[in-house]
Amino acid sequence: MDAALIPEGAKRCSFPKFMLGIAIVGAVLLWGVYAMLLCWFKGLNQTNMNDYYGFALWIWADLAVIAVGGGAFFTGLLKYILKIDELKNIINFAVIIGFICYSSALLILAIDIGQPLRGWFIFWHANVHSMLTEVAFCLSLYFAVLTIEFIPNILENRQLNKVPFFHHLAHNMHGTMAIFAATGAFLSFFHQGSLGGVAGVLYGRPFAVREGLLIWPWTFFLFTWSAAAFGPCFTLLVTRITEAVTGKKLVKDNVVHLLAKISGWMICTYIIAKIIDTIYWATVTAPGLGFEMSHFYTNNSFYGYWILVTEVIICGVIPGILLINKTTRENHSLRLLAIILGVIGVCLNRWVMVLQVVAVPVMPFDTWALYIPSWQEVATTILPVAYGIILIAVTYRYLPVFPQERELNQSKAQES
Amino acid sequence: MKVDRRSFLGLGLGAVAGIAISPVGAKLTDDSSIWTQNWPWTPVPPDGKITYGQSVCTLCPGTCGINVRKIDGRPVKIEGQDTYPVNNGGACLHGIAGLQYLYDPCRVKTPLKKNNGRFEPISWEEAITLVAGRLGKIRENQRPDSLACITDTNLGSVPGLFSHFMTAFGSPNHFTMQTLESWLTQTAQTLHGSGHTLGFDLDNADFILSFGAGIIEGWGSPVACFKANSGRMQRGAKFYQIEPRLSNTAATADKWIPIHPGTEADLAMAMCGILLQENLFDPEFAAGFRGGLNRFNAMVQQKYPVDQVAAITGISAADIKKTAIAFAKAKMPVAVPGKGRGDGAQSLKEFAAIHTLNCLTGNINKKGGTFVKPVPGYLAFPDPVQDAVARDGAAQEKLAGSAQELVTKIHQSDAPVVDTLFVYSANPCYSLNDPMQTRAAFEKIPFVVNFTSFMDETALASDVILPISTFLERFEDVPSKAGFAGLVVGLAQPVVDPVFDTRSPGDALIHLAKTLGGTMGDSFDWPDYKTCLKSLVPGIWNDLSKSGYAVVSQGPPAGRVRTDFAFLAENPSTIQPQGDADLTLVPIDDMRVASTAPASSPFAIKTVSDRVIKNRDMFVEINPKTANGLKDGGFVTVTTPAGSAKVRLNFNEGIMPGVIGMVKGLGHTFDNRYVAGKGVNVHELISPVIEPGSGLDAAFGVKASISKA
Amino acid sequence: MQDKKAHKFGMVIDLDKCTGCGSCTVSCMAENNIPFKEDESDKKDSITWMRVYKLTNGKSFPDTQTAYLPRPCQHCGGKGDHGHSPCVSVCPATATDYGYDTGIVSQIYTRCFGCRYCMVSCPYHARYFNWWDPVWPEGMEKYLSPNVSPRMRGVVEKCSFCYHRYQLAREQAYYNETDEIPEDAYQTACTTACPAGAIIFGDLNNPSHRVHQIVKPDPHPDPLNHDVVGKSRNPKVFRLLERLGTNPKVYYMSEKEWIRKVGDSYLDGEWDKMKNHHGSASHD
Amino acid sequence: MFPFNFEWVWDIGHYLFFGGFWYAIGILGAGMTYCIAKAAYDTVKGSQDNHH
Repeated sequence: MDAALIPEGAKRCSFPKFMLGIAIVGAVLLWGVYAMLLCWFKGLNQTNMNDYYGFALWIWADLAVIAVGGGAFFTGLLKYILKIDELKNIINFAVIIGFICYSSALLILAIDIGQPLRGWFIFWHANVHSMLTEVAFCLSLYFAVLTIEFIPNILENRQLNKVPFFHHLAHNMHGTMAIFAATGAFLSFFHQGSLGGVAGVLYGRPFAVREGLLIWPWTFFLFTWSAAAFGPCFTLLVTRITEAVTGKKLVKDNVVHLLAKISGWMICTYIIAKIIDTIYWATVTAPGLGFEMSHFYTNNSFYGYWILVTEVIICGVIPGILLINKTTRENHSLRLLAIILGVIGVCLNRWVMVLQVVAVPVMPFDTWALYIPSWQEVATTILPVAYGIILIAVTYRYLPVFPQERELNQSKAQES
Repeated sequence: MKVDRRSFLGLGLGAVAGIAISPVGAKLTDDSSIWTQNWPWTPVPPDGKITYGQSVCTLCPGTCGINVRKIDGRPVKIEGQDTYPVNNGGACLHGIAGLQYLYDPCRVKTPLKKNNGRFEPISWEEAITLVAGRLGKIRENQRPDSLACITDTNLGSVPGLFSHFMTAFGSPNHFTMQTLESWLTQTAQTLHGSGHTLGFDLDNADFILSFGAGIIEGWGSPVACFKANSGRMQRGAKFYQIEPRLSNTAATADKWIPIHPGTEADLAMAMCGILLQENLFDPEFAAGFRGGLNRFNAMVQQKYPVDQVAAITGISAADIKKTAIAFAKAKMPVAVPGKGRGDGAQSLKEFAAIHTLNCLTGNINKKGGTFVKPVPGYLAFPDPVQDAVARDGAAQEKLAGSAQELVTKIHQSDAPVVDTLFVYSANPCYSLNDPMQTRAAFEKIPFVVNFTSFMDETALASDVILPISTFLERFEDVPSKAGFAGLVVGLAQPVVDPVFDTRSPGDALIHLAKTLGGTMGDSFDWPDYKTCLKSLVPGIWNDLSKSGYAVVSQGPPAGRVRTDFAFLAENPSTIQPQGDADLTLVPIDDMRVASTAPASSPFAIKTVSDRVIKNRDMFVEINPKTANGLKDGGFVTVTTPAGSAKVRLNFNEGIMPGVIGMVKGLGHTFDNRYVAGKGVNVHELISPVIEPGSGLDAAFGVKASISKA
Repeated sequence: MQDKKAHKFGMVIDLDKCTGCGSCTVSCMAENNIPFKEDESDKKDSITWMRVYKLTNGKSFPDTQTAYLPRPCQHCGGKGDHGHSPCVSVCPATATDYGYDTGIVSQIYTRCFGCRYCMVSCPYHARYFNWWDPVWPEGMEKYLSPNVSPRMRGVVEKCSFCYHRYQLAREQAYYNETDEIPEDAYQTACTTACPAGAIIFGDLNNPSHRVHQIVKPDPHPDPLNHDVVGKSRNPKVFRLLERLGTNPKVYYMSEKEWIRKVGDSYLDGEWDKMKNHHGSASHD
Repeated sequence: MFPFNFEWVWDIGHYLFFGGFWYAIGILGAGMTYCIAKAAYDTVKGSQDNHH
């Protein structure tokens, strides 16, 4: 039915089967859209946020998707600036994942703010001292970059590519992509960093505050670094999932191994920095403000030292070691374990830097504040996941996302 | 033109680009932000000329002067009046929230008549005719004494007019709710003879020994007491607080002495004994003692030996002695009775014993002492005109010693006790102990006429409701009371026209009397209430109308005071809490919760701690030691002989083990979603215990048990 | 027009006099058109610009002690008192601003788009979000004051030190042809309401004002922590979380040591070393 | 965002921040303009090629 749109030489499931899958995920998407409309029309009382939890599940989701979406900028940087050419086999997909992540982040922000119709004030009345302003500007611009990076791939669709203008446009954009990628890397560096800065500059919150370099607290650099380190993990994870769902090998092992190795070294260096940062914060910064480290991890029913150990050791040190070690890296299961742990680790880090920050009491007579999201918050957070699945399904079906797909599956087809 | 795919795409892209660069988008974006700033459902208060109106707050016995800021005549804010001699600026939260009462969702907007259990609006004319018809019949039947009346107080011209009405009508059955003032009057009457009341010069005393008086919990005139409390800190005056719970007053006191609830009278008696034994009493003042000082002395030495009282009260003998001696040796000591706000159920024995401490020190009618003063007498009521029926009726014996006793009597009697009941500015169906019984008693009264501004529990149990203007909408003289040292009469004045079809209670009564005609009309020969008021206060009307208040007396009253020990020398028994469970439940007075009529405002309820009310559930305070494995915040059932209630536990290290406390003033059942339906009315758990002799309810608490719910 | 000399409006609250009655809270709500909901028992979404906290010394019966601490917006001057308050520095849309002529941290409701970053930045929880549209029972909106605009849902609000009263006082001064705003001409609604006289408000820069006389603010940075400026030289006076360097303009006063200690965080044993340190003057 | 917004201050913060911002906008805008223009040019040129 839609055979004319499917890339040449690629095998895809039947159209009704495809539509059935889309319909199922679409139902979840509609549930999210319903929750989103509730939040827009009835206001944020639909959430379980409160005056202690001004930032909650959504801001975490925002930070998390941007962190894991960091694979796009980092892979782009490696491919276009550092000219690691093997990565051309995964860059399209990295860009699509990035595009999904960043568009989701913008959507969530549009739901999260109390007055969405005035959201543009962040640009118009910008306060340049606010980390959030930096986030908004860089995020929007980088989303533009991702769109630019995505366009050529779209234009490579069999039918679109027949239009000469589109064909040429795609070709020219490929040619200039290094400039866009460089701009993207620059923007990413700043917005990933400023997302870290969001927590790090909170000098009224001893759990979050960090010393730093010039106007940038250490969390600024840690966030950029961790996004670059764990982003590729997410790219690999989604690739692996896509391969599992389609039942095809889509990217060659050497590409996967290379990206995993780079990610591993980034994770290891990041986690060393993170450990130093944590020790310095726990022994110098916080005590200087009158807080023992134990204050942040005891006297409540959820946040214990376990969260620190899980984030730093189990989901930081372990995946790092698994990925820098050739044997474990090239072992399917262990690599999968490492990238899953890595993704959990970076998401947990973002959770801690948003939700634990506001959970910890600061005034000595204040109490811990715990929070459970409402279904509207959960639905609107799942909404981008559903949207992402649909977008990946559609792009995979109609666009030549994986350059190695034909080669990897031809032999298989011939064998059978 | 043939539209092929390429030109279609081109046109589409062109259109998008065109709209994008046109000013339409920018304009719409800008408009959207302006719209969100002017949502039609967000009110925009109209601006206008600022003026101020002065009045006096009558929400509680505090009688604070208030200043109302108005915009084009529309009141927008109430603040304390700087020059008013009671509060001298400053106001309490209830007064400041006064405008919420004006527009309260359960204001009675028009006269109402109950028909088959439902209220229907009627006109004032109809309502007055209806009530007059009923009263006419009572007089026809020669039973004027079957009309009873409950008012919040008996001070001021409006309660005075009710009293006047009752006398002219021929009924002795005018009752007031139990207030601190009624306790003090009763105490003064017992010890110093009728026509007296007590005042406390807390502004100047140098040692205040408070037997649970919530000096900063709403006792007396709250703002004046708050100021006195701040003042005594600056003066360095000592303040000892004796009560079972670390109240806010206890927390700011120099010393908190926890005591087993209900044993205050015993403690005071023992202290009297120490003063007498150690010869620490004032011989000069003792010259005025009558009724057997020696007998009293012998009795306290025998019945209240310190060791025994130490065991009863839970205070060490050494502490009792030290405290009594420190009190007696102070230059200007004052012992203050009246637990919490001082308006709850207590005993005359306790009041009398505590005040006897004052009498023994001799610090009476001196600066910084206790004032034994005449009850306010600034009102010059003409003698009511009575016909024969009225004279007969008025000569009948009064049905009860208190409103509580009346209600109990009605409830217990099979024969009709009262035919018609007037209720003014009181909510007995909520604030008397065992309100279920009160409501049942009200069911048995054939005709209840309620003069009220709000559709409260008692209004719901009434047959005819005459809607009364609030203190912001009418004239009234407001005398200071409740332990205030001097006498200041303020003038409540309308700062705004009545919002609804309401009237001043005085006007309603005058109208009613005139409709009844005959001697009733003769007794109420005033054209309206304002004229009436003017004629009743000839001595101070000039001051009232000019400055909004008149200082009738200040400083210590003159004259010798006689003290009669007869009542105490008989050693009246101490009232024990009912029941035999292990714990003692006591009501807690919380400044942020109004405990009588009217109920709290939405603003006041908003300030209430989430350890008092959470969602709709209420907490009881308990010492963790008493909790026996129950959890803080957990649900429990509190059971007393009067009933049981599901509540949550609030662990409080500041409450004595064995005692549990519940805030008074919650658990309203009328129709106001901001105020009612939250928590439990603690009175539901306590049955009245009438003190022999005084006829007053002395059930200060009750024995209770708790179990996991 | 800028005043000749910058004001620095601030407050001292005497916690020994404070009775915890809540009059300040209600006066604030009435003055500033703060709405109310059916259920306000969830204190984490209950708008109370002036919130009264209950303090306890944590001891058990009968040694337990309690006190109350009213907490308006602290109007932080930020690190080094340069005007970069925790909230002002993070607001992306310049919807909250530091008035260098008054020291007051303002909030522009129509500018705020509700990102709530300022709330996250404020350790005092002085900022409140309008989770709901404000609704008054029928007719009750008649008591709303035109001096403070009711807020729409989705924006953050907080105590303004009754800035509208400052504007009125300034207008009055202008009519009187003077630059001077007398101490009693500008007082916040909580100050005038407090029945215990526990709140004192005025210009910390003006030596004739009571706040200045009580606080005796140290103009020099704290030698132990250079972010802290304006520390009180009165040993009975402290600020909330002073060590963070937020430099609040709300000071608290108490005779009781445990109350002063509960105003900030201290490591084990640190309090005894620090409690007597009050600004540079004590080292002179 | 623009110098005519009242909260704009001519200070180092604004120079750096908006310098970076307008620079990035410039690069992206110029890059895309170039690509589109070049594609249009190639299309015109290319369509002639196709007739070969």
